[in-house]
Amino acid sequence: MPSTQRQDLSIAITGSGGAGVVSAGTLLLDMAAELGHYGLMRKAYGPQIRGGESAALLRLSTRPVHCMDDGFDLLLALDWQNTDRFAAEIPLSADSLIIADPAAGEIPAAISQSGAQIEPLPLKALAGETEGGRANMVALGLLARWLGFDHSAAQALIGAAYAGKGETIVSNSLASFERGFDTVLKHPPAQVLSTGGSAAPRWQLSGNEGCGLGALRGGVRFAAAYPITPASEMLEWLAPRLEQLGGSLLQAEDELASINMVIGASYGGVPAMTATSGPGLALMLEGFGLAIASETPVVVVNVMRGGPSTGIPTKSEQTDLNIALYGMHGDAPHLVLAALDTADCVFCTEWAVRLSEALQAAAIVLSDQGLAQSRALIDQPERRALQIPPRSLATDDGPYLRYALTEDGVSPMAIPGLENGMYTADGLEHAQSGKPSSAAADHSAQLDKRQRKLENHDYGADWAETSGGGDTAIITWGSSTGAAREARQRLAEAGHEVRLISMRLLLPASVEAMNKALEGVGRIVVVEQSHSQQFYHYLRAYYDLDVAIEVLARPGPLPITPGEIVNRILQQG
Amino acid sequence: MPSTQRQDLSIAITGSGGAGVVSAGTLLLDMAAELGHYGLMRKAYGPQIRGGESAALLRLSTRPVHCMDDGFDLLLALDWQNTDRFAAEIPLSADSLIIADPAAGEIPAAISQSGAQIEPLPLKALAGETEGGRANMVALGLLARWLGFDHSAAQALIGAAYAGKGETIVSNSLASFERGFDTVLKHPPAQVLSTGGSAAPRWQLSGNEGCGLGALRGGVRFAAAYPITPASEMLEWLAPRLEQLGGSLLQAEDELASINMVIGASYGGVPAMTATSGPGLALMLEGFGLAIASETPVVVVNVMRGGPSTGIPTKSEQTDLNIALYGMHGDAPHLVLAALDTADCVFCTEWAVRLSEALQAAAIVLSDQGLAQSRALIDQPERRALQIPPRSLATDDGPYLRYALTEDGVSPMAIPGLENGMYTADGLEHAQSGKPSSAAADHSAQLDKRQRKLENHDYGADWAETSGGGDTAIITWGSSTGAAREARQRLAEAGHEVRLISMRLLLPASVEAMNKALEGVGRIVVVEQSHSQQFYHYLRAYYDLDVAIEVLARPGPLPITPGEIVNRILQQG
Amino acid sequence: MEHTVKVANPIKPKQYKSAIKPVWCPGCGHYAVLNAITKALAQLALANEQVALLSGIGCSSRVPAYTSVYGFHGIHGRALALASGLKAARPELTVLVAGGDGDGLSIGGNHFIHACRRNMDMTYIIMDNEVYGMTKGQASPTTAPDWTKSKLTPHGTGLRPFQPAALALAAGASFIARGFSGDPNGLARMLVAAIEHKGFSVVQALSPCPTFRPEHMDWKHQIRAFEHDSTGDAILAAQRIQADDGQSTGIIYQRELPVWQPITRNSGSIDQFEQEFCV
Amino acid sequence: MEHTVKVANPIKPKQYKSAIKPVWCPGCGHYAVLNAITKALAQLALANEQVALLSGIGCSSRVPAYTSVYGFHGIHGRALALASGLKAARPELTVLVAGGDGDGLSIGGNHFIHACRRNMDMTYIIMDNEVYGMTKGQASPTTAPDWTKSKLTPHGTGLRPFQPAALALAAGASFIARGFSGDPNGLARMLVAAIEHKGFSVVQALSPCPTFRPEHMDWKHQIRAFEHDSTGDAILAAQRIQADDGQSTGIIYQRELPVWQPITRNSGSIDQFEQEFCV
Amino acid sequence: MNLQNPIEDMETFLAYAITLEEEAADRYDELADTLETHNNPDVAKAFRTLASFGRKHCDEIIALAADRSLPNIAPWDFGWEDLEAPETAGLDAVHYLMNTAHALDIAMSNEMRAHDFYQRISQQTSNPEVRALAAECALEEKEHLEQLKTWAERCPDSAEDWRFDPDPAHMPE
Ligand SMILES: Cc1ncc(C[n+]2csc(CCOP(=O)(O)OP(=O)(O)O)c2C)c(N)n1
Ligand SMILES: Cc1ncc(C[n+]2csc(CCOP(=O)(O)OP(=O)(O)O)c2C)c(N)n1
Ligand code: SF4
Ligand code: SF4
Ligand SMILES: [Mg+2]
Ligand SMILES: [Mg+2]
Repeated sequence: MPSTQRQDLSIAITGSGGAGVVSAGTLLLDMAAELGHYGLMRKAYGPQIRGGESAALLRLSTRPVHCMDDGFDLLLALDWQNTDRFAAEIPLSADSLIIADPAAGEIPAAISQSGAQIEPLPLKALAGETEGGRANMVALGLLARWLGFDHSAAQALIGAAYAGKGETIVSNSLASFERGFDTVLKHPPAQVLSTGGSAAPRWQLSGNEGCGLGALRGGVRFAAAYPITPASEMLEWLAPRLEQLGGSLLQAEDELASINMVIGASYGGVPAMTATSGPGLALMLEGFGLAIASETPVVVVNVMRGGPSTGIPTKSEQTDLNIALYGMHGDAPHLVLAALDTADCVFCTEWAVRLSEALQAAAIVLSDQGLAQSRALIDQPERRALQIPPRSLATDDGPYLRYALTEDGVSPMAIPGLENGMYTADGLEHAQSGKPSSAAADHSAQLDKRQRKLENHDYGADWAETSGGGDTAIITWGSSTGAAREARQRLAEAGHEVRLISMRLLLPASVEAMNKALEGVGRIVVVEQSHSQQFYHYLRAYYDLDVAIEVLARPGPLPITPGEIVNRILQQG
Repeated sequence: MPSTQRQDLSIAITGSGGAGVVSAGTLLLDMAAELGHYGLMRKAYGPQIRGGESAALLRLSTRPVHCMDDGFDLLLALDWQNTDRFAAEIPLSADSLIIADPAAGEIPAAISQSGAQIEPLPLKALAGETEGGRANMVALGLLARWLGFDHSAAQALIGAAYAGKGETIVSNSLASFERGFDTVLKHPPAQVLSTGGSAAPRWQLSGNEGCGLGALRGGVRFAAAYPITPASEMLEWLAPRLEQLGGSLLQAEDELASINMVIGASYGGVPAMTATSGPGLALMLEGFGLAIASETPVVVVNVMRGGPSTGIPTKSEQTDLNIALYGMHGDAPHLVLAALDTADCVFCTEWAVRLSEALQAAAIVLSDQGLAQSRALIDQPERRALQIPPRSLATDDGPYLRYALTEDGVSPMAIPGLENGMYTADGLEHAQSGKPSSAAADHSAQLDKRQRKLENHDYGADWAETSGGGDTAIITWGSSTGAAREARQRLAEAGHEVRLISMRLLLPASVEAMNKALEGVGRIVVVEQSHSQQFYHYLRAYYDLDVAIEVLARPGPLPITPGEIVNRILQQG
Repeated sequence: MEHTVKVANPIKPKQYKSAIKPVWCPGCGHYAVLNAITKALAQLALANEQVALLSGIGCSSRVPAYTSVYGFHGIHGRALALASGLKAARPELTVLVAGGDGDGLSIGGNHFIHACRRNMDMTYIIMDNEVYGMTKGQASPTTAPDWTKSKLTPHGTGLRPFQPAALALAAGASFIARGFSGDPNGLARMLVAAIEHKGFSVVQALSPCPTFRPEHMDWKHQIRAFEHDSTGDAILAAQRIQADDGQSTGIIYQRELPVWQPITRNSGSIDQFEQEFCV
Repeated sequence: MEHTVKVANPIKPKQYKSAIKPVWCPGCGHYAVLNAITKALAQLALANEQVALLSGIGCSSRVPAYTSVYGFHGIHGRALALASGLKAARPELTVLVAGGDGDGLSIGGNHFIHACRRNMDMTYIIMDNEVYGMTKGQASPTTAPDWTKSKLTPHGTGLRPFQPAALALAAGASFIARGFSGDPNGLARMLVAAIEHKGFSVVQALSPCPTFRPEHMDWKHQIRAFEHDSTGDAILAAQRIQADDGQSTGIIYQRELPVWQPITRNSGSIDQFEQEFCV
Repeated sequence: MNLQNPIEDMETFLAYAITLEEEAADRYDELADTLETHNNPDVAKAFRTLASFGRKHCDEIIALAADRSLPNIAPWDFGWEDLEAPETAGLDAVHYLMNTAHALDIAMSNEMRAHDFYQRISQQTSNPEVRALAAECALEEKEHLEQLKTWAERCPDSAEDWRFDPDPAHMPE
């Protein structure tokens, strides 16, 4: 266990349901927020809805962080019930410290074999010392003190968090917190987080909330959806807010309905979206194809989870890339974007909505469970004015051709209510008027047009986030970005410059931009969280990567860590 | 118009619905069959269900043919109603002959601009000369004579074809046929098809029937499906025959049901399949993923049509490649095969069923409208004994682990009824027993296993059809094979040897075999019927094609022709 | 119900037809349904641009392109979902949905029952020919069990057909009628009532397919009006539907039930939502 | 009904439970449904390997793994399709299907009505807790309109709930019952009757979710038996379902109707089919 | 008790008693399982102990029945007063945060009901053998009740807010 002056600390709090580990974790994050720190909190659960083993996995730092660290500095266990189920998610080492109640019994082998130092602490007994005492609050007090957090700020936060639960709960919780705060650990405190707080405005939010906000910023005013883990919170965040913005969210009977409802609303002129996860996306593909063929803008935010099939619904994986890129029948050009971190959930979703509206295109935004359900403490995301025109609307002059062959491929769209714009949108191939046609000339003209409008658009620099230099490049996408960024930084700090290309826009492919980004690169390491190397195959399919390529690909549920990437780069670099 | 001694003749008969062009075309194919010839007949329709303009597009030959020719030698038009709608499908040249009734009015510009020679013939008037006369039968007589077909054999065929329709229709038809047969065209007859007939046993069938037969050969005894163009005839062929083999076909309420019904039947131990087209395949993907995760063998025959969305349901295109390869969420290893020609519909489907059963895998067989709905006159397909074991069944000894980690990745399967095999199949990630698990170790072990069983199987030489030599290779797949074969042959006859690699097995990728097949190749021309170059991108993603690659890719509805390929090869070859 | 249109220049049904001529077989019942729709729209004097007609896939589902209102020819079975999204987003539009018995009751069955339950203010016309016309004559959920003409079900389906009215009632529809293409004016009148009804109105329009069910050309001799007027009593309606052979026409059930439309208001701003994230 | 089992060694319900312990919340109604299923199987003395229990996704749908018969935990909403395929291919098996109100009536609604219509010989148990338990408490099609606890529908759904019995009846089911997890023995008895019934039997098992609908723990004080015995008269059944508040239990409707099973025979050979292609 | 007629033969009585005890024990095991699964080991252990008591009692009665041929009664044909046998704990009576005191409350009311059941049988029957055995059983239940009371005295009362779980529910699928 490190002594003092750490910039960065990873803490796991585990215990069974009811013990309040998530609540303690959340409060710890809040406290860090008060002090101007950054952080991230993931949750891990057992298969039970209630009462199951759970873990709050935190990383707190004086600098922005976008991924979990390679290991944990501290594991505080309220009990050991089934903890070994996610021992693999809490990597410990001889440098780590375990705080555990001896009354909770022996430390499971899966944990103790890490060689971590152990500091026994009678958490339950301490909690028992006050009326209605709660071990999680004792733990929170302990950690707050240990991290050097401010005592009264912490008290205020606890008061606010439990305000709705009644007086007794608040006062009991505070009493327990005191007990913990008064307890001095044998192991030296990690003072560092008490210093160096940032004064910059910061946000605390989840990726799901970020996508929701991005959608609203982009102009979405209608959503239809069917609940599914891990996308539901996005919908739950959106429902009341859409309503307050004069829009609405409709809970559909299934995903077939939701995608078609969204198409209907967008056809009606209201920017619309849905959110789902793998199984739901699979059900939406036919409808998504209709949006493409009828050129109705829609956005689907797909929050990836472990697959295939029902898979591992509560864990993260980057394995819906294939279905998002290629899941439609026929030649079906569309947009695929991926959020790189929590803040980027906001930007990326807004961008997707704007692009989809401007290009009358169907867009998929890929997020994942890791991003979506983690709470992040980040710098307030900047609000950029996107230079993207709104949906091109038809005007009331002259005979109207819904699918007119324009130069940029975008045909002005009539919205019901426009007096002379009546047309029939169609998923059948059609002539410019919309009249069904199976003529080769119409087919190829419309295929060209639908491709042209996407490929000719200038996406600018946002196709990827690039940083670093040198002749080794890491190419990654979506949420693996966090770990890759940190790996690049660690390498740079160790005097080893590498480039990082983190792709945000996956379709259409940015071939030229990639070529430029790769100039002078002699070695590429592809990083992704997939067993079958979906991203690697995608890169091969679309980009000219004429140099040695290595692939660091592995499935979930464990997140890719910076250390893993660093090791890989150093192996032969 | 060629004079005599052609080995190969392409004839289009057009007219509006009710004129009986398809019936005349079918009889012409039957006559060619009697004479030992080979042939192919496609149909082209307008959007009407009945009474629409239609065309019978025939190619007759003394040698096996597997694609349409570059152009037509003869267009016989019963009338010109809307014929220009598919003028593009009947390429004519100055060498072609048009036979048309002057009473039908002027020849549409789209047709006449070809510069084809025209022979006016009062078809209607000739038909009017006999009671209940039919112009299509006059035309048939005319063509039979012109092609040198046998008179009495033709009469017998007509009698048989209309036997069920009543005496009058038969005798009227025969009378009209006589009128035509007695009419001598000014243009010299194409005698050649009267000679060189093959004595080898031949079949006449459609690709849809071929796939149906292949499925039965493979052991399929249950099908569930929802009708869709152009797959319905496969189902209609199968329904009574499955019943006669002790199996059945269930008409489902939708495609979501059909794929799940098929999984249910296969779980019950009965090899099962469904057939559909793009929109239906899109709806089946979630279920298909369940088959993969639960390791339940199923086969989906997908008959491709123009896309995206409803697209062009009656025309062919090779654009469901992407969705077949990549349409599932999560890492979802499965089999994708493609039929290369009508006969191969039989083999390929049988192979798919056998592989799917042996590997407990989910398989997609890709056919397309062109293959599926054309009638072909071919050599009787050989019946090969496939060295593939049947489904590995659990036996009643010891504790049973449904998803046991075996060396080859195939875990013996218990079928309901087996006394000690009770287990629960699951689409959730699971431990070896089938018990749901989200542990990293179980996930990676099962992902490995599901991939291993497919990748370690020895698919032998059937992964592709390869022929020819030289340092230029054509790589194609599925039904573009017919045109590519013929292009290769023409080039060879012109002294220009090229290699042809026609892929039948698309997933898993046969990387080594491809490398071997490409040894010494310096130029690759990829041929496919897709606008977005789906096959080309697939090749790039999986194979090491380190040489210059050119792509001949274009969408439907017009079929790829041999001449097109020859031209492309010669352009720079 | 009395409509006040200027008699001197009454709106003509033609005004609601487009320049595209139907590809339906001559004799197909769907022509009359199209006519009934345009007549109803003329009668209601609705502005073309305020009406949207959405459909799925099937011969029947081709109908939007033949009208000159806003149309959407969607995908098979999903027209009601498409329409529900449109209506939720644009409540002021008059939303009509049309499609076949296959589209609406086979693949689209789930959206049908849920649309009935949701009771949004729109009108759904099931153009019922007891067959899949478009795909060349397979049995639909309304096909009689002993119809053996489809090769997919050579012994007939052996299944009792759905009664769309019974399903609609059980699922919660607030207006249920059965009309007949052979009586286009009666059908038009029914459609006017359906469109004017506040809530989800289901009109099953028996519409023969001469191509694949030529025997149904006899419907004109079999179909007659219900003996009773419409009722608002669900039990009575259920009884009448049960007792009927599916060939009586009329408004079967009509009742004022809560119409669903999303609640919406302008009471918040994005800035405000962003504040919630600030620490 | 008297069952003859050896008294000395009667078959115990436990014999139908697996070693996997449910992850359901303590107090969840689904435990009792599981018990009722195993009791019914024991009572019928069915050999484990001759029974298959299939499900979709949801808390309720976890049930197959907790039994020791053949199980299939499929995908959300598709259990009835899975089961129909199995039953068509393996008619001799006893096929049971179980799942939630969301699984069966929301996403699975189409298969539900079509399974009712198809009337294959199997038993469907809807474990109805009027909520989506698995995804943390959203409204299902059986949720009351004014339940406002879900953030997805903060004003309540505003929709009249489905009555599964009414839908089943309209769609053609031949056995319809409503039971209650609070009366596991009564539910088991109902399941025995349902399994013995030839045709598609629907058993709606009210099964409270203490976690997301704690107010339903009161059901045990509200739920009572129907006053009437089961009827075979659809109109009477419809009346009773309509008149009821959805909280009466009992077999509501039972009728012998044609059971569908694919026709099959051994009368052809592949060689014979190939002959047809020869020219 | 809605048994129309008193139990008059030993075989029927034994069938009732065995079922009553067996179901009670099975149910305690089931509850122990669920609380184990939900990480409440104390209560799980309590239920497990209760199950073993029940099983012991059940074995005694089975021993009594050794040479008899008992009637086979379907679960729903027993004339229990409630929906389940009197000693069977309600499946809905448990909570993942409950404590041992709650478990014992449940158990005590079960013993009470079992006692009442046996007592009523012994009062109603005219068969002396049944009367004697039922009375004995009733007595035993009473003894159990007393044992449980002492046990309960050792268990602390729960806080009023024992159901309070500061954490959100999980969302496994
Ligand atoms: C997903 C999907 N499955 C199947 C089809 C094929 N299909 C087109 S229309 C149709 C049925 C049409 O029947 P109906 O709705 O009754 O309309 P009708 O043609 O009889 O008017 C089918 C099965 C399709 N287009 N899409
Ligand atoms: C295609 C798809 N959509 C959504 C989900 C998410 N999901 C899982 S279970 C469920 C609802 C469960 O409710 P119910 O069937 O009533 O079962 P309960 O949990 O209440 O027993 C949903 C929406 C999914 N797994 N798959
Ligand atoms: S096939 Fe039938 S439904 Fe379709 S257009 Fe022709 S008559 Fe009408
Ligand atoms: S969430 Fe509800 S339905 Fe699911 S296990 Fe818990 S109590 Fe049962
Ligand atoms: Mg129809
Ligand atoms: Mg539920």
